Amino acid sequence: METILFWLCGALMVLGGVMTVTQRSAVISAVWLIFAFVCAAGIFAILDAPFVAIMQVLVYVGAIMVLFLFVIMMLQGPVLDNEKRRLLKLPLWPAVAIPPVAVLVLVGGWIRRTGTRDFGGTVPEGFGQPAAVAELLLGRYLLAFELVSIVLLVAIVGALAIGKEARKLPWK
Amino acid sequence: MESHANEILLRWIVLVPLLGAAANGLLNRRLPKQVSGLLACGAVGVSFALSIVVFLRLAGMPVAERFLSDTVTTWIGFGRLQVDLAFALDPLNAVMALVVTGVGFLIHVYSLGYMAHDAGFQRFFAYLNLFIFAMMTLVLGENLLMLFVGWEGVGLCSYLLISFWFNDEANAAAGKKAFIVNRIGDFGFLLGMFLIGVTVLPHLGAGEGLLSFRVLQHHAGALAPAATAICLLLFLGATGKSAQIPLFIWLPDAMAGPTPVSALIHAATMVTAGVYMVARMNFLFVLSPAAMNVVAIVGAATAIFAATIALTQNDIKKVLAYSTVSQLGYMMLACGVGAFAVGIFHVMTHAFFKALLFLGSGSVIHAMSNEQDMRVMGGLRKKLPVTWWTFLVGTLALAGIFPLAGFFSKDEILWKAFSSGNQVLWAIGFVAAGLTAFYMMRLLVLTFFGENRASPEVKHHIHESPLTMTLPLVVLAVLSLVGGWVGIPHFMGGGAHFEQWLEPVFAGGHHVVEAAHGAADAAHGAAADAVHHDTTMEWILAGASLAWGILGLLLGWLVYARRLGVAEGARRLAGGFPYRLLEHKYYVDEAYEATFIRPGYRLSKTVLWKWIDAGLIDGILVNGSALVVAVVGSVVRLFQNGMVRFYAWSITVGVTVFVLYLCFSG
Amino acid sequence: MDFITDHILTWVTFLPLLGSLLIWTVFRRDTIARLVALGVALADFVLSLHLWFHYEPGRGDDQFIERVPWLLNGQISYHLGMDGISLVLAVLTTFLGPLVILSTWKAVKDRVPDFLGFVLFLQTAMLGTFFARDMLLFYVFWEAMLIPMYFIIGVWGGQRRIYAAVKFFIFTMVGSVFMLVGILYLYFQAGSMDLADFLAVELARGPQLWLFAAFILAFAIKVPVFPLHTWLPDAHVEAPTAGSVILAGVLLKMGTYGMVRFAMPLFPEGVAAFAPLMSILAVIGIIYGALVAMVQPDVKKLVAYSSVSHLGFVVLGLFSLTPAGVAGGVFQMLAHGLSTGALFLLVGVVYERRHTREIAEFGGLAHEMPAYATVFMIATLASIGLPGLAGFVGEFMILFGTFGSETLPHARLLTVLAATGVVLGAIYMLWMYQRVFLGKLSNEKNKGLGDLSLREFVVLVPLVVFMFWLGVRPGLVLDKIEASIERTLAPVMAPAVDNHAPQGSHALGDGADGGPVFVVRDPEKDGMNQ
Amino acid sequence: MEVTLTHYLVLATLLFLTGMTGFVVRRNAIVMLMCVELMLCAVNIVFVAFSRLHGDGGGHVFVLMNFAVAAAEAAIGLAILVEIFRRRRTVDVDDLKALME
Repeated sequence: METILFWLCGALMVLGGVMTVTQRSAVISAVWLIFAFVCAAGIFAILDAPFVAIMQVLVYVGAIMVLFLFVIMMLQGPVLDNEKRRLLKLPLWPAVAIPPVAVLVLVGGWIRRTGTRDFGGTVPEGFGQPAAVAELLLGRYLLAFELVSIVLLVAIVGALAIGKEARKLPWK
Repeated sequence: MESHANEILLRWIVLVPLLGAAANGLLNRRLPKQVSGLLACGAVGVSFALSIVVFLRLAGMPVAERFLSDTVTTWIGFGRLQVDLAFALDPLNAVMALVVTGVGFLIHVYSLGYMAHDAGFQRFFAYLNLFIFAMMTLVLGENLLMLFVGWEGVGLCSYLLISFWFNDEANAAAGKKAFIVNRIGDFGFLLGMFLIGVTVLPHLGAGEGLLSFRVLQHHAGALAPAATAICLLLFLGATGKSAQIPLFIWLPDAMAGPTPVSALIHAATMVTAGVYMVARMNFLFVLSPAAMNVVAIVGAATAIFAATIALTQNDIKKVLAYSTVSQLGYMMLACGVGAFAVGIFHVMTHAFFKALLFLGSGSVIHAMSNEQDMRVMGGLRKKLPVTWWTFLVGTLALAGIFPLAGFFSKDEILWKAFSSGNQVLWAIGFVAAGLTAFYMMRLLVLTFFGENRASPEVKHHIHESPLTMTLPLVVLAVLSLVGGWVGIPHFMGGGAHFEQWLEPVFAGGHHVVEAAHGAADAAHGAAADAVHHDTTMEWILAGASLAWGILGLLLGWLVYARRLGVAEGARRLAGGFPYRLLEHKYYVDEAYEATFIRPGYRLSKTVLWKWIDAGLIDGILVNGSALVVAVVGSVVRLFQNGMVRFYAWSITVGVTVFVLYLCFSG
Repeated sequence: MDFITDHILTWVTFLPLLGSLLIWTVFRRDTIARLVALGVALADFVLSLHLWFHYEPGRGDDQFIERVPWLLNGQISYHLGMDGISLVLAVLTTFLGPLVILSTWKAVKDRVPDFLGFVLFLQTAMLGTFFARDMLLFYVFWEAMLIPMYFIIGVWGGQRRIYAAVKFFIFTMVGSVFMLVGILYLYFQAGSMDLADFLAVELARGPQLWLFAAFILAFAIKVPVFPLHTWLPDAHVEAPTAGSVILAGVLLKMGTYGMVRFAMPLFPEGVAAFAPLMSILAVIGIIYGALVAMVQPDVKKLVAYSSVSHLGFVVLGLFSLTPAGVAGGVFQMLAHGLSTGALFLLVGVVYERRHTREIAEFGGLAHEMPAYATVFMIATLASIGLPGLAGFVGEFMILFGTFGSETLPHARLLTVLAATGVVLGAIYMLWMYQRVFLGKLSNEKNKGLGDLSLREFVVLVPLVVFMFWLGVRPGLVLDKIEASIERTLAPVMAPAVDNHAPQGSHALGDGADGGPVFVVRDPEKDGMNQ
Repeated sequence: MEVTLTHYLVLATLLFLTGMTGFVVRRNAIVMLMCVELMLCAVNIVFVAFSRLHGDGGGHVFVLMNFAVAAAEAAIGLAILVEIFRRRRTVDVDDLKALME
């Protein structure tokens, strides 16, 4: 069961990623990205991380991607879609392709040499449940948690500062 | 020495004119002219009065102890480099102080009338007071550095006063020239000071100021090995300030300033600073016969050189200016043959009659509506009686006619030159004396005799100057008449009081010589011997120079008042070349211009700035290294193409390479 | 007040930064920003006076020390300290601060708060550089100076401001990078970034030479020493007046300060090896700067080149390695800050009125602006070293020290050549003065120019007063720096005792009564006397 | 075949490379941002996989952190894009070359 789910979700997720990259229209790209993220949530679920999976759907799909779509709509979609020009000149394709291919070859070679690694053992009781994550988040990683909140705060202020029309800012 | 009221007075002699200058300078036009003039004259008057007080106090002291000092504070104090802000008074600078403040006071009074209608009246008196301050610092300074302060200060005032009427670019240029030429001299002075300081420093005891004259005199023995170099460097300074060859060129141009300035600064006081300095440092100069020879030769050469130029000048002030240069040459000559006292004597008498002559010429110029060319003057004898009579006194004094002031001092100089054993120097001085008489008579005739050649309009305005101007003339005339009597030499039955007064200052130098060389044939000894053995020779020489002076005057009279054809003939002599040579002052200015100034300018502008700065350093090295970067980076340039995707790709490549490296290295 | 006096250096250093942050964020109205900036600068000056009066000059060591471990277990610390040399330069900085801000009152109209913020920020960086006793801290301040200056030139500058700003930035950066490498090298040797630990490191001759070269390059560019000077005229000409004043008044001194504080005490062998070269470059700079200044058509450029000449004197004094020469050098830094600062302010005054600085455009200005001409004259005279004004004492001591230097080959010849700079200085300054102020008022555009305003007087009079004050009472400064100079340069001057017999090396003092010799001091003995 | 840790890692690698390639290839800045999200997601998978391996929830916490960073990045990035679009009427990065030289 787990195996089937893994292959299904994994394949669909990669498909979603590839479609995101290859679709000319930004809106369609975004939709495919949402698809990929939902599949990623499935992967998380398989990996005993239900809380993360839920959050993936809520935050990514529900918030971030909506934001993306919102912006795409706002910026007059048609203007964005006309990537009429070729994406790259032909001779440049190898240059783009070489690094990923090199990495894949490397990974392949690596696996061939060392074999795969099993998860082994079992996870503790309640692993990945909201309670466990919350305990870590508000205990061991409290400082990081607070810092992240500051990062978000700064991001909010920054986004406001950038987004607002320049002359309406308080100090201009 | 315990602090005494008279010693504290020394600083006030210097400071009172400074206060006057400050008041005039800061308030400037807010001050009514009367108040301003009164303030300025009062300041110098107080200074003069104080000088008399301290002079009398000095005179009341035993001969060997005649010394007052007033240390205000430490000026530069760093480790062993200790220089005090201090003033001192000994017989030498007591004389100088009296001359400077006395003549200065008269000229201040004169300026009241001369500058009455000038818009810059207050500014003028501020500068003039500032000058007295600087000059008194120079004279009363207790050490070489204080002297240098005054030295630079008078140079500055000279600059300010020469370019006083700065509306005319030429005046401004003349002022600048004076300052810069003086700076060249100061360059030597500075180096001389360094050499003294470095040489004497190891020998200083605790609490001894580095450049103090007394200390230096005390350690003169230690300075002996470097004496020649020191003296020549200091003398370079003196040639600048006292307008000797080769740095005399600024003085004639300095006549661009108002005439009282010419009288005060460029005749009576500042230009004698060089002589004063040489006399002040006599204890060093006597250690170096070579330097003394240079001083004497330069002095004699300057005397004759300037006298010949004076023969042909048409500007009344230029004649007097070259005459001043020539007379300064005499003073240097005196110092050079070891007769420092006589040199200072001539400084004093010259201050009287040259100030008189300049002020007289100022009176003439004033009357002639600012005309300075003698060719359009003439016949002023009747119209300017006071000026005429006082001018006559000045001329006779300068020509060295018995019993006026100039006779005694000039005759003494010639005698000392003769008795020093170098008859060539004497002969040069003797010839120059005749020339002096000749050109002064030429000046006198052209200005005061014959018909007035001015335009009717100017003629109409000719009038005698006001009392403020004539009174100083009269006083100075009297001084020119009797001023020499304080130094009537022994052979004429006089007491040579002047020399005796200065004896304590210069005796020290002779002692140093004796100590250093162990020789008894020092200048002092020789002179003293001569007094007893050779009076006949002195009489003969005195008579000869008197006769020679009269002859010069007579010739001048004959040529210019009676037979102008002779003058015309001289003008055309040998194709007119000698005359033109003299008229153009031997083309010295032009030579300097062609050899130093223009090439220096070109060098700076073309080579240094355009080629080296802009071309070599900026062009090749700086921008060139930028070019190298560009060549190397013609590849890199591709990376800097502003394409975000390209940057992203670069990152991926970099990361990939990094990962590969990690894998294969591990 | 204890909380201020206990951390006085921090307060003095960071008060301007506080001010700049306030101005950038809160006080955005032009007038208020100006007043706040002026108030902050004045307050900073008052605080620095506390340093002036409470510093004990006799000891000559670092005082008012503040030290807090910062990074890497305290290997790098927030370490501030101040000795006499730092003191006088810091006070010069805080003294110029209010004057600079006051001078921009009318000159800067565009983005006033930003500008003032940068000026104050720059002040913090400069003060920090003078006080830092931890090399990393020093380097941070040192580099921090670049940023505001870059913007001041690049944003508020003249026509070619971008070029000038970039040139300034790159020149300085190039030098700093080498210095950073040197600092890191020393850090790994010393195991700490503290200056005292750096001084304790025993280095072989080879590394010393390399490190000295790396350090001196950074400082020589900043000074600037002769072949590295071409950024200076451009930067000066393009910079706004305030920028020029800070640049000439304080920033250039960073280079010479760095030499005294770091390059020379850290690498005595390097000093010994490079002193002849440096002094020759200094002398070339003196003459070269003067000659090139002479032919400049632009007043500001002329003053800029005169800085090259004057700073040449400073470098010469430092590398004379005599107490008098070094003290003269430090003194000359102050004097130059006053006189050249004043000159730039004065050029700014006329630029504000006429929007040109071409000498040919002027002539006869003294008729229209007599007070201006007078102040300009005083600044000119101070610049050419007239006795009684500040410039003379510095030049005199430098030349005197160099003349008596025993470590420098051909010291006397160098002095003679350097002394020609005195003559040349008079030539170019007075010639410029003549062309700008004297003669007839021929250019119609110059008619009716107003004389100095009250505000301009307020800016200039303090400078003039101090030119006179320092000229007559140089002890004011010399007393403060004497012990510090001996202490700081003890490592450099020490070899003189070992290598030279006191008497034999002295060319003219030979055969005398064996008294002590100028220059040579026994650092240990001096140290104990403190 | 049992699903091992390696499978998850390879899967994450694939996703990451896809995102990376897309970032390089695409010109539309918005899509580029989406590609960044893809890469972040790949990283998240790795975190969770290792978390499972070690039985330690720290990886989950880091994923949550990543969410926050991604959110912040998206917010700022999109705000910048909007602003650029307002001024330049384009979000094609090839047209945005003000930084060149």
